[in-house]
Amino acid sequence: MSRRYDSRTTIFSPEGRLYQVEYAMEAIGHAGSCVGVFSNEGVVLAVEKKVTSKLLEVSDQSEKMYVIDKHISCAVAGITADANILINQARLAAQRYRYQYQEPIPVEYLLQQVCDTKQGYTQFGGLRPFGVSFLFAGWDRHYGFQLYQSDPSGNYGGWKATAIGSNSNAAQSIMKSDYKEGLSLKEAHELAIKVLSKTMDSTTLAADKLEVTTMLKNKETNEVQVHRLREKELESLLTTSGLLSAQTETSG
Amino acid sequence: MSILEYNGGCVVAMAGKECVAIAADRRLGIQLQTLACDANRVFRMHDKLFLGLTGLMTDITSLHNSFDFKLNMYSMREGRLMSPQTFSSLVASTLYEKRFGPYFSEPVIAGLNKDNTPFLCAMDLLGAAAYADDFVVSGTCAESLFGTCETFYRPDLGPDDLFETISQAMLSALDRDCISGWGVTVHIITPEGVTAKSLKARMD
Amino acid sequence: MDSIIALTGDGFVMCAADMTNARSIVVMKEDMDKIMELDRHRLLCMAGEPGDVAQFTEYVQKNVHLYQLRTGVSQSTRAIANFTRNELAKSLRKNPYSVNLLLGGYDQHDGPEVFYLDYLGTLHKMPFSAQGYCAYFILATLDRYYKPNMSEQEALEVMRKAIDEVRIRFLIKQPDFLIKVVDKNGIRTVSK
Amino acid sequence: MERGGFSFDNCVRNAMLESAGYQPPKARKTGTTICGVIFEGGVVLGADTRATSGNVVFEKNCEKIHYIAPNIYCCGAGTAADTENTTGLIASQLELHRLSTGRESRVITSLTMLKQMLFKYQGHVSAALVLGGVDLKGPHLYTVYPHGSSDSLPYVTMGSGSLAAMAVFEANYKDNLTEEEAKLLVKQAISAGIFNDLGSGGNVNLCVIKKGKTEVIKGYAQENPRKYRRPAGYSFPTGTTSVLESKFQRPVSEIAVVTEVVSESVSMET
Amino acid sequence: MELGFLDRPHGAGGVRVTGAALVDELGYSLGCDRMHPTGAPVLTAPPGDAPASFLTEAFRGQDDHALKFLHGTTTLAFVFQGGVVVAVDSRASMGQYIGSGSVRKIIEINPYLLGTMAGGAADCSFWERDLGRRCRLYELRNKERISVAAASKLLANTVYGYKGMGLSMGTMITGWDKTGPNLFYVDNDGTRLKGHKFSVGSGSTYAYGVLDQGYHWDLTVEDALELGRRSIFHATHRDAASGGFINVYHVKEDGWVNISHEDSGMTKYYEYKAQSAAVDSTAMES
Amino acid sequence: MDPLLRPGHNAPHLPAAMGPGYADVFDRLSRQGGRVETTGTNALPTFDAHAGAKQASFQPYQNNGGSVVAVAGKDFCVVASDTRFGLGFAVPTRMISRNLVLNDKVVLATAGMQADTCTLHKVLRIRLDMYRQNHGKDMSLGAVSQLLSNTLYYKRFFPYYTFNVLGGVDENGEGFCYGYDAIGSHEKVKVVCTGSSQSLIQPVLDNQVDGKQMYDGQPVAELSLEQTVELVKDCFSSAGERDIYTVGLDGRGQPPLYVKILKLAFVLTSHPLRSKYTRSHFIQGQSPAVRDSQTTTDTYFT
Repeated sequence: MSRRYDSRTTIFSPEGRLYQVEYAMEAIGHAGSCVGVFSNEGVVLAVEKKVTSKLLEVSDQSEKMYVIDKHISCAVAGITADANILINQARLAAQRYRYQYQEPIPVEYLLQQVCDTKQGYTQFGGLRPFGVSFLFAGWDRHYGFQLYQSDPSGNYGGWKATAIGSNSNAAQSIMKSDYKEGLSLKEAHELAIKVLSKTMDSTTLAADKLEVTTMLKNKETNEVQVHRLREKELESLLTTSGLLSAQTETSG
Repeated sequence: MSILEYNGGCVVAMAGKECVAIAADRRLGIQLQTLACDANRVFRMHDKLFLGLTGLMTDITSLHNSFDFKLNMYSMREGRLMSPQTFSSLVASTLYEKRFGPYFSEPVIAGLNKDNTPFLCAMDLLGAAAYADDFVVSGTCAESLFGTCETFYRPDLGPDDLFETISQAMLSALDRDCISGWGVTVHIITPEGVTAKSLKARMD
Repeated sequence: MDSIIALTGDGFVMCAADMTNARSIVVMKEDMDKIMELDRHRLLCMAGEPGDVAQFTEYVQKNVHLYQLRTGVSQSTRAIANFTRNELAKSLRKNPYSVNLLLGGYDQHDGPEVFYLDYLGTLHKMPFSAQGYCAYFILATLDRYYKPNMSEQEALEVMRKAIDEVRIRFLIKQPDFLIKVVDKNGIRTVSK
Repeated sequence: MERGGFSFDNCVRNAMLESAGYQPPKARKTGTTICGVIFEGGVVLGADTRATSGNVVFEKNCEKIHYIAPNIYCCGAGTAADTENTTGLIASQLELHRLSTGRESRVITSLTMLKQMLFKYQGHVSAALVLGGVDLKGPHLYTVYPHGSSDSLPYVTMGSGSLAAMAVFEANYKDNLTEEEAKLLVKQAISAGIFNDLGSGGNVNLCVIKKGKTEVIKGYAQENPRKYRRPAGYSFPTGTTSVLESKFQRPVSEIAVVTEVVSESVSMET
Repeated sequence: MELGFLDRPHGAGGVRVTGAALVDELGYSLGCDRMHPTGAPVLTAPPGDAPASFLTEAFRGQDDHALKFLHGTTTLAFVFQGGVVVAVDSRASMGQYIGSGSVRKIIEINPYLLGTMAGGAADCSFWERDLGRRCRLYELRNKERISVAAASKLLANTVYGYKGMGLSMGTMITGWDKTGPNLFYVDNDGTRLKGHKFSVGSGSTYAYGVLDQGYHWDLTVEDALELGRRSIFHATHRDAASGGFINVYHVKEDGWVNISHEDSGMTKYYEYKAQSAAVDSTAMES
Repeated sequence: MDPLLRPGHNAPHLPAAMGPGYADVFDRLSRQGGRVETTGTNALPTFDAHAGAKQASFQPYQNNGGSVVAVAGKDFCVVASDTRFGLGFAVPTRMISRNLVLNDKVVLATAGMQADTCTLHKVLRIRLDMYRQNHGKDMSLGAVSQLLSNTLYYKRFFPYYTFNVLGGVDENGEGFCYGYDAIGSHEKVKVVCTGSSQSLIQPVLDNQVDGKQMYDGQPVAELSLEQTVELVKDCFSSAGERDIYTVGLDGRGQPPLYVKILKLAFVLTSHPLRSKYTRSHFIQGQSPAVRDSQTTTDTYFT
């Protein structure tokens, strides 16, 4: 019966639900999981890299992790094609702000603009919403390091630790218990990896199966920077958390 | 006084052995009145690409801001840094687009190619590019700089000799031009990194 | 014809502007306030053609206010300066505003700052500056007597010397100057 | 919507500045000697390599023979930016035209496109061109003037050195030149321009276009190398220049690329 | 030796009076030994009926080859209890090119009289050298030194004769005569002002900025000289057309004394900078 | 009056300061034609074939290009000039002499308008001959410098369109040179360059001869005669590369024409380096300058 209401994205069903938005959330549930952990020294984003087939040429540009500006990076869960549109818009918004004010855009202000775009697709135009959820990590002079999550409805929230994509609710419950205030960057890394291994329901992880970036202050230049952990670093991170799968060790 | 001399200022870039140097004066003036001695005319587009702009300061700022915008978008989309040759085409088309109401600014581009060979380019205010392998000059004392660079330049100088040669060429040209000077910055670009020096210069 | 001066001191910015408004050879107003309060921590000294000045500076003021409502945070002085410069540079190519400004602001991150901004869109951060004919006289006076991190009293003394110089040497009669100070507690007017 | 082509919005500003007594600056003008001659089965184009700005040589070895099509080249005199961009624009339009028609371009097509563009801008785009090429109808040689008019002649010269070059042509040109004779004639014409016209100088660049073969020869004749350099040279020993402040910065790699510095501080003790 | 018989009226209208002229075989005047009744040399007038605008017309259209003369400067002089301080810079520029960085802009007319040079370098030096000649003639005729007022009047009258022809001079004549120290400002419009404090040149407004705030009658000689030097220094820093050396003279009862000749843009700048830095650090500690 | 205060200075749109105490109202009345408009008729008939002839009003001046340099050493002075005569973009002749040997201690070199140069040289040569007749001795360098300054200034309102450089050796044998602007403002210096490549060559000479950019006072090596001549030739070679009105090398590939003066003129001839100047030139009283304009003063460095 409720089928009649789900074809139009801009109409509430009698139970007050926007089905298209919920279906979008559902689609994201199948995507590779992303985990974000905030700490005062930096924000860690860890994502699962699904290798669909080994014939696929792996481009050095990842599909899950993007840079919006020098001080903002984001992890994507959902339809990559949709994500690219929003990522491009976010990049343009950040650069336009930088052009006009010659200083980095406040993270929340950028997020507002991205989410306003998303929200538009749930209210007018009759087009399907973007099937994409984001984890935004960034820094600005007003609030320091920040971690945000946004979903297809255009709703966003600031988080200390959160997860999107497959098994995200499992991940969140683990983090609810494991996260403690004022954890160091190292602990944030370990927590992110631990949670990611849970959501990827495989006890051991190979370095090329995941990707981890850190948003932190470069001590030498005192600028904020996105740092993507390299193969060697991932392996050392996995071994300390005892999650490194056997076979990579030998081939390493 | 032509509009290009309204704020004063000049830039010179010179090529050495796997290194390039770009020097600029620090004066910001309104005709004969000196407003500031810490104006910046040389912009780091990325580690191996520097842009020097002379002429009207407002157009210098506008151009630098728009090149920053385009460069950031390019490097995020391509995931790599723009090559100096591509960047000079970008600058040329941006300038020529305003052919009949031009930006009053004459750019100098200095950088290292992917194989670390020097890249030098100077343009007029319409974007007519002149590629050189020895030196390029721009600004109010361009003629003096042509004279000193043509005489002092020797090919394949190392970073230190290149620094001394470009500094002496710049300082002697500045001392004959009243609306440029008040301090000099020199950037030496090598594959290992960039050295930024500020020279002791006449402040009158 | 307007004379505007701004200088930074230890934790404050001091701005001064003449209070005369003249049309052709007649002095129309003797008590004009040429130092606008952009927000609680920023002063904008205004010089140039009165019509342009009023239109443009209010446009900037409203935009700064709108930004604060939208984002909940106030921008840095540098951001406001660049925003204003951008507007000037854009309008320079259509219908130029003949407006010369000195933007003085206090910010807990960046401390006291003065930005020189002329009608062409030339923007430059300076420890002290002046615009208008008075600049020809008092830039040297300020060079001579200005010291970084001065106390408010010392700064007032230097400002008095500058104003006295304009009174002696400048052809146009500018008897009264308004002096305002902005620091971490906000903006207040200082008696001359 | 970002529309292409020229944007005229600076004109108001520049008119205002000009009325305030600022003479508009002189754009880079190529003094220039360029010429072309038809020979048995082809065309030879020639140009000097000096770009001047006022009385200063801005570039000693610049490219004045521009690519239009594989079988058509064009020498440009006048405002350097105009010749560069005008020929570039027509070259790209012609390429699209070749792709859509699947045929080799004709010289007359490029001539018409160049003329119409220059006419449209009433000479404000100041480019004086010598257009030469070989197509199925045989060799062609044209000159195009900034206001949009053109001539078709067996031998042509343009630019400030055109008088000197034309004198050589009038003296030595004859029909059905061989390729070698044509190349020598063009070289002599350009050299005459280089030596007798202050606006021209540097080397002689040639471009020989024949049916199915185009050859661009840079520095065909290098007549004016710098003959004297001070034997002692100029050595500025380190320390000659007094330095107030010096700072070295390692390359901080750009967006989305790992920096070594950070990784050590973050990498775990294995 | 009177060569009047050789003279022949020369050149189109506008020449005031002919005097003795050396003429070559073509009848071309060999430069000018002809005297104006007031004793000033007569200069050849340009052809055409508008001598004043002749030069600009001659160079219409060829802007980069136009004849540029040496210009730009900052000069100041003030009277105080200890006599007269005269301070000048030493830069002469043609447009934006610095023609010279070491021009002597204080012209020693005679041991008791100084003239300063601002505006056209050639105009000032020629006419002030000529003034020296006529002051010497005055002394020979009257057996006493000429007063500053009379010397400045001679110059003003001469220059007035060429008003509107394009002379460019802004000079100060100063010295110590029987009435004590005197200072006059004379410019190419024939303006002649007596005063106790003048600054002339493109950097004069900057010089005033420092001079006015530091000046009072009973300055010590030391302070007065430093005030003059400091005023020129700030003018050379802020004004592009001023620079080079700071020359300071002090006029006393028994004539002038050349006090100092220091490099402004290099030595003095870094010296004053070090001085103020030292003051700041002490201020910081106290 | 300097640019800021110059009467009728076309106050740009910006609030250009009115000079203190200077009422420019009267001045504007006296100047006909107000501001020079930026697109005046081009006085010279241009040779640009397709630009069409332009209305040419009487034009008393033309610039024939050329550059002149004088560098003084301890006991010598080198005066050099290039030899090309340019008219617009054309080159009527490649071999003219801009040098005038006034006597064996003083040489004048003049760039700018060649017609005025010839007249000026003729006037000066005759004044020096008259001086030698009246005073029985040659004019000293200082005297010639003042004579040239006065001669130029007498034509203040119809100037010689010339850029002069006077080089020589003074009474106590030290080399000096004087630089001039068109109306006689001059200054005694060690190195000077003027003419169309002035802005190209002068900074190089400042740097190499005076060591002006060695700010921390490192000592500057005194240049010998040979080194000076090499430096001057290098400057002309650079200028020839970059300035279209100056030729680095004249038509025959020879370095620019120059003349050398030593402490005693006679040492000139006995100097080991070969020179066409023989002692006889001076004894017969025939001023070398007269011969000079017909023949080329030999450049004694090949």
